[in-house]
Amino acid sequence: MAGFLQAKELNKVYHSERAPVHALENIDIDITEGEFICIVGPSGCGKSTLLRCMAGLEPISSGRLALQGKDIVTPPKNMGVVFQRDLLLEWRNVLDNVLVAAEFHGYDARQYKERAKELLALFRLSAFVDRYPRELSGGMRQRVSICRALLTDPQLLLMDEPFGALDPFTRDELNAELQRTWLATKKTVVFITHSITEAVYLGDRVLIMSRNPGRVEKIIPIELQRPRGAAVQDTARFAEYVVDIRETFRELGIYKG
Amino acid sequence: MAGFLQAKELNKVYHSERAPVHALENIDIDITEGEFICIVGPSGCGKSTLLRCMAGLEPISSGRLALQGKDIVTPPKNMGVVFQRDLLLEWRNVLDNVLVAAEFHGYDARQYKERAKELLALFRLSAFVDRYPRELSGGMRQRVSICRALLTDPQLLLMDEPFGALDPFTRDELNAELQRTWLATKKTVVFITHSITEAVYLGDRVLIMSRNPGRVEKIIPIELQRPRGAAVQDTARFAEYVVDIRETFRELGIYKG
Amino acid sequence: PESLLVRLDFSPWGMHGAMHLAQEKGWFTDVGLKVEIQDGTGTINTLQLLAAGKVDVGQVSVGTMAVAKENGLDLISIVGFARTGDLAVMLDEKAGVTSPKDLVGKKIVCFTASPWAPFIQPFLQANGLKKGEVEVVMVAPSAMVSTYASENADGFMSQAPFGQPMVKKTRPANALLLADSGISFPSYGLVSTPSMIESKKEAIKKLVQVQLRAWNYIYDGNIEEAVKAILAQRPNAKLDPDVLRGQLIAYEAFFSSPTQGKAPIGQQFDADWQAAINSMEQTGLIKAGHKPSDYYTNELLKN
Amino acid sequence: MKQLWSKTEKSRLISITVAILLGIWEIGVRLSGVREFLLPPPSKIFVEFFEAPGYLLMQSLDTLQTTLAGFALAVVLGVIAAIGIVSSRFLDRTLYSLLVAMNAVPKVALAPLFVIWLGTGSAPKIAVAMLIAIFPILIDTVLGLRSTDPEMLDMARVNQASPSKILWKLRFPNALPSLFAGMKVGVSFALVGTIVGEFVAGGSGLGHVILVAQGSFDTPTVFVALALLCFLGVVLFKAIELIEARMLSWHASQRHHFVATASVSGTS
Amino acid sequence: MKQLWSKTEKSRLISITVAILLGIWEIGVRLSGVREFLLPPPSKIFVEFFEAPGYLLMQSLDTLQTTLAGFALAVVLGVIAAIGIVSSRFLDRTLYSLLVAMNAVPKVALAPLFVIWLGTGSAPKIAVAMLIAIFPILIDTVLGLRSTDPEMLDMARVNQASPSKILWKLRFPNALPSLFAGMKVGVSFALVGTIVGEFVAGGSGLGHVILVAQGSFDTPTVFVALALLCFLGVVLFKAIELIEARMLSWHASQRHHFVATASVSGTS
Ligand SMILES: Nc1ncnc2c1ncn2[C@@H]1O[C@H](COP(=O)(O)OP(=O)(O)OP(=O)(O)O)[C@@H](O)[C@H]1O
Ligand SMILES: Nc1ncnc2c1ncn2[C@@H]1O[C@H](COP(=O)(O)OP(=O)(O)OP(=O)(O)O)[C@@H](O)[C@H]1O
Ligand SMILES: Cc1ncc(C[n+]2csc(CCO)c2C)c(N)n1
Ligand SMILES: [Mg+2]
Ligand SMILES: [Mg+2]
Repeated sequence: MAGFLQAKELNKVYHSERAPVHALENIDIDITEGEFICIVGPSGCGKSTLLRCMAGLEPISSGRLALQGKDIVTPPKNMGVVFQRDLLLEWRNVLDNVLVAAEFHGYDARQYKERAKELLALFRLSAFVDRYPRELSGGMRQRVSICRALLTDPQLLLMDEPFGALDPFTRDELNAELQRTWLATKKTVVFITHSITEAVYLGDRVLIMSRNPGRVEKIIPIELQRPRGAAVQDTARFAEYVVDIRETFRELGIYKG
Repeated sequence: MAGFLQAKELNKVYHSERAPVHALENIDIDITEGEFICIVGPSGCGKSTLLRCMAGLEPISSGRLALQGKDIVTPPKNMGVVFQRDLLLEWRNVLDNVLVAAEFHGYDARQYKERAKELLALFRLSAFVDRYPRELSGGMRQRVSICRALLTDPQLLLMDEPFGALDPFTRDELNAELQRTWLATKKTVVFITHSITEAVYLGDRVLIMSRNPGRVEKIIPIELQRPRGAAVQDTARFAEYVVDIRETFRELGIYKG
Repeated sequence: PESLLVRLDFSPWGMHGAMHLAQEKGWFTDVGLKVEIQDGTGTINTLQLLAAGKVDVGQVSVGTMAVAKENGLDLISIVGFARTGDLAVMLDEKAGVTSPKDLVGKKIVCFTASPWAPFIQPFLQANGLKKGEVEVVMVAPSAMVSTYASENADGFMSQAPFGQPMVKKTRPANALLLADSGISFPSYGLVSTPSMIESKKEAIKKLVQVQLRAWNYIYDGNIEEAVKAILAQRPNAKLDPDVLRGQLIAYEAFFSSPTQGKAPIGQQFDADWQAAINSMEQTGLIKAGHKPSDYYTNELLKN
Repeated sequence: MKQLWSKTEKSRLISITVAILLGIWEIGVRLSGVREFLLPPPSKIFVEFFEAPGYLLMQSLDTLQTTLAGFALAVVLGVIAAIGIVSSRFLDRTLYSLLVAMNAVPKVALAPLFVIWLGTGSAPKIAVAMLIAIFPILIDTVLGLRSTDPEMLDMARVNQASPSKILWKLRFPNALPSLFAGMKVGVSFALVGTIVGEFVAGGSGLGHVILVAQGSFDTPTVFVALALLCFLGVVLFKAIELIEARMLSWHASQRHHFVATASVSGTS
Repeated sequence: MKQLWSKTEKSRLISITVAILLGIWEIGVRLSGVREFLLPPPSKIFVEFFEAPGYLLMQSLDTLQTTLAGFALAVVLGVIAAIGIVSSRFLDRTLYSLLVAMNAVPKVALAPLFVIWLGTGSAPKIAVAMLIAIFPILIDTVLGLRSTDPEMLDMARVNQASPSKILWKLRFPNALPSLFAGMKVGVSFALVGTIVGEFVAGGSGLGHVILVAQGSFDTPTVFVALALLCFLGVVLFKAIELIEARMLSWHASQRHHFVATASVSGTS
């Protein structure tokens, strides 16, 4: 089903005391239900802004942004968001930080306890369920916030560099895990990452953004068989995609180097 | 000169209300003056803890940790630290957030203004000098905090995933930049990263840690010619190092996958 | 028994003698009354509580009651004890002040809500003293006597039979009575409201009778018993019996009527009140046109 | 036009509310027949004010001056004490407890001492205003200074920041929102303290007006003075809020209106 | 043994300081010849207490009860008002300003009215205590509730949190440190309010003791009552601090001792 999550001529301008910042310019995207979209782009190009608009947290300045045909004006139901910052509650332990998602929804937290523990186990945090955020490492905090976003099993998942603070091995592992869940549940996922291989490995399409102002530069469909094993990363097709994306960036001339 | 920064049988245990956490176990490191050491290791293995001990911020539980033969009991002089979190002051604009390093040192901030602007330009932040942190993207915030650490041109530089929130291009660029400055000034650098290629590209040695408790697993000297151009990453030697480190991790059996 | 709530002017002092004596001797119980005696926190406050119907009877300066009445508080005096004006300026004996003229250059403390306050200017004027010749300073009631006693002021304005015994041990004082300047301001009596009298007439009557008996008993040579009664009723107040005794002794002279002389205790007279009305009219405390019967009734004195 | 209308929304709202409340009061008093010495109707209070507006404004000014002097002293001393308490374990354990003990003493009860020590000029009034206002400022500043993110302190320490640098460049800006909360409470209490001071030793100010009026059972004038006090209190409070809004534009507490109303719309 | 010694360090420090101050006071009074009715020496105050310890403790208890009742009311009403103010723009613009205005009215001036309206029992005292204590609690809670990180609110909103969920699970825990600061100020002021109430209503409590003692020139007893007040004030304050330490172990302000002393040593 096309037009699940759709942006048309979307513009976003931040007004501050100084000159306004044109963060997003004429963004056109059409995301199908169940699709896995990866967004890559240079720092400050508006990735987080786009995600926040989709999450209904930031008013757009012009154009349209709609979920299932309805304008996004408040945070849509059945959505999970992993923010760039971990946003843990200092006064709750790890388990309760995950459960807060259910509590906010008004669900009975007790019924989510098992699922929370399973998720935490999946993210290698079983030993830390009753620790407080201040006792965790940066990567551990980030993983807790991912568990929180997954708790209520949302159909739309918006993730802003969720694995940014993780070592490549944990990352690979969690990527595989994420693909597995996605295949099983067919969530729609918008996934911001700085890792091109991660984007190619996970995405149905990779959206490349450029900056000043933030634009969609190119959308590359990744036609690799699912499920993708770790070995797919060593295939020529995979490497081609990676090189293609690299080249796109280079052509844009955003960087010297 | 050997023994510039030396750890001997260093142990660090965190005591909390729950079971104590043995964060670092019998760490032995010997860092030469002017050396560039990269630390890689799984999330939660104690990299940040080690860095904080070196920075004189965290008391060690047993063993020795000395800089130029003197036990580290308070933050040593002439050191710059990039923390895992950006730690910007919300009430200061970008330029003043960089200058605060000079102010804290008790130096005249006016004399550092030019250098601060140069650094910000190097980090592609010239257009944002008078913006406030809340108006910046995650990667931009991180870059500001790097500028701050570099402002006073410290001889010892401790960096905790400084480029974690940056896209690969900005990252490559800044890596090259960092190598250039390092070659010119011969700082001693301890650099935590999750990118194995980054570690091999930058490091004189790569230190691999494993967790539960945090140990030094292996130290791999990187014998690649300096200065290393971007092209070095495509050489066989480079790939060998990367594979070697990958294998070390795999052998440790920390991960399935 | 019928119960009555009586509120006094301030914390315990000599003028509370008759009330406590009656209580101590069981005279209230004897006539079938159950009287609760509350210490007050200021004359004004007691008058307001009376007018608001929160207490049944109050013991205060009835002159001050007249001022309150002028401002809409529906009050009436039901018995007068100290019928002669007792307000006075008190100065160190050693200062040798004998007439108001000697006040020039002196610093006198008073408190703002004192019954004295409205008479300060008329008093100075009546004695030919110009503004600024005498320094009058307003402080909190609790600070007045100690300011004088600690020699931070030359004198204080209060009631002579209250103040002189009070400072006797620390800094004995002479008194210049306001009454001697021709200003008449009646002092202690009992006050209630017409509606309260309406509803509890018999009980209040009994209270008044008992009080008359008590005062007559006290000034029949039994001052010491009154002192003991106060001490017994207020055991925790750590009162100085010498001061209480001194105040009771000093007040006896003020129980006589300025116009009728040694009349039976409790009676109030049109002539006394007319003099007071004149003084208060002159100083603008009350408007013209009041008659003595507006302020008091001897109704409850009769059996 | 429309813009002006919406810009004045805030003042309109509060004016209307006050008007309604005064209306209820007026009607309530008239219908219930509450006597004037208990609670005069607002119309009477209003009329009363215009019988001697000059005198009442003079007294208000007097009270305002004393309040500002006491408040300024309270801010300076309160901040200094707070800094001492967070900087020195010794002061934390001695001065802090002593100030807490001192604050439990009602200043009215100290009246005789104030008069004797400080005389009957404006000194005792300023002292009382200061003593009442200092406590909220102190407590809130201590909380603010202590609430600095420990990692921020680490950042300062690796930059060789001296304790005083840490204080002024980190802890203090961080404590400002709290300090302002303390000042908002403090300025109100300074006003109350001035009145108490005027009760203790006064021949001037609104406190004196209140006492004189109480002494002559003139409740309407008491209420005029109280109304003027309310007005002064609101003005002082708003003045602090204004300074706060200018100095703390970076803080979440100052952006709550944006946050609370951040509704997202298709176009704007 | 040594551990016990270092554990009692805090109480030792404050005891020694108090002892020294009392010593200075005693000697000062004796040398300067200040008379007893102005400032009695501490020894005299001490002796005075033991002349009627039972009575004085009873009155202290009375004051304590009134204070606790007024304080409890202030916390409940203050927090409810603060929640209303941060939740509703209307209340922010009306109730807030009205409360600010109300707070500028000295309760000493209103106390007589309370006594007239509420009688001479404990009701007017509780009312005065409540009215004085509510303001710092309100202001600090408002600050606390408004200081929530906007991104945290975003996180709650994407989780479909209702305003009440956001309030109780996010804003309120976040406001606790501020609320406690307000309560610390508030509890001290509630005590003062009780005394002010007792001054006017009379009858019982330490305020009554002070009034009676002042009336009979008995300054040592005034000071005994003031000393008991200081003691009550410190106890109430410390009680709040204790609850705070238990509930807010996660907050930076509660870990300052660690932070301030985090010196790093080679071995430990
Ligand atoms: N609240 C704001 N006010 C003003 N400008 C803002 C605000 N938030 C973001 N911006 C600006 O919008 C642009 C895009 O920011 P955004 O956070 O979306 O970037 P990003 O692509 O997520 O970058 P990164 O990879 O570094 O996280 C940046 O130039 C930033 O400075
Ligand atoms: N203050 C603390 N109290 C208790 N335990 C702590 C504390 N800080 C860190 N730890 C624990 O110490 C271990 C190492 O943490 P550290 O932050 O050094 O990891 P790291 O290697 O930097 O991880 P990451 O890559 O995720 O940042 C973790 O298990 C963590 O839970
Ligand atoms: C002018 C004047 N002086 C004294 C009293 C009565 N009075 C009795 S006891 C006491 C002590 C108060 O602390 C006072 C002041 C009065 N009513 N008016
Ligand atoms: Mg971003
Ligand atoms: Mg880390």
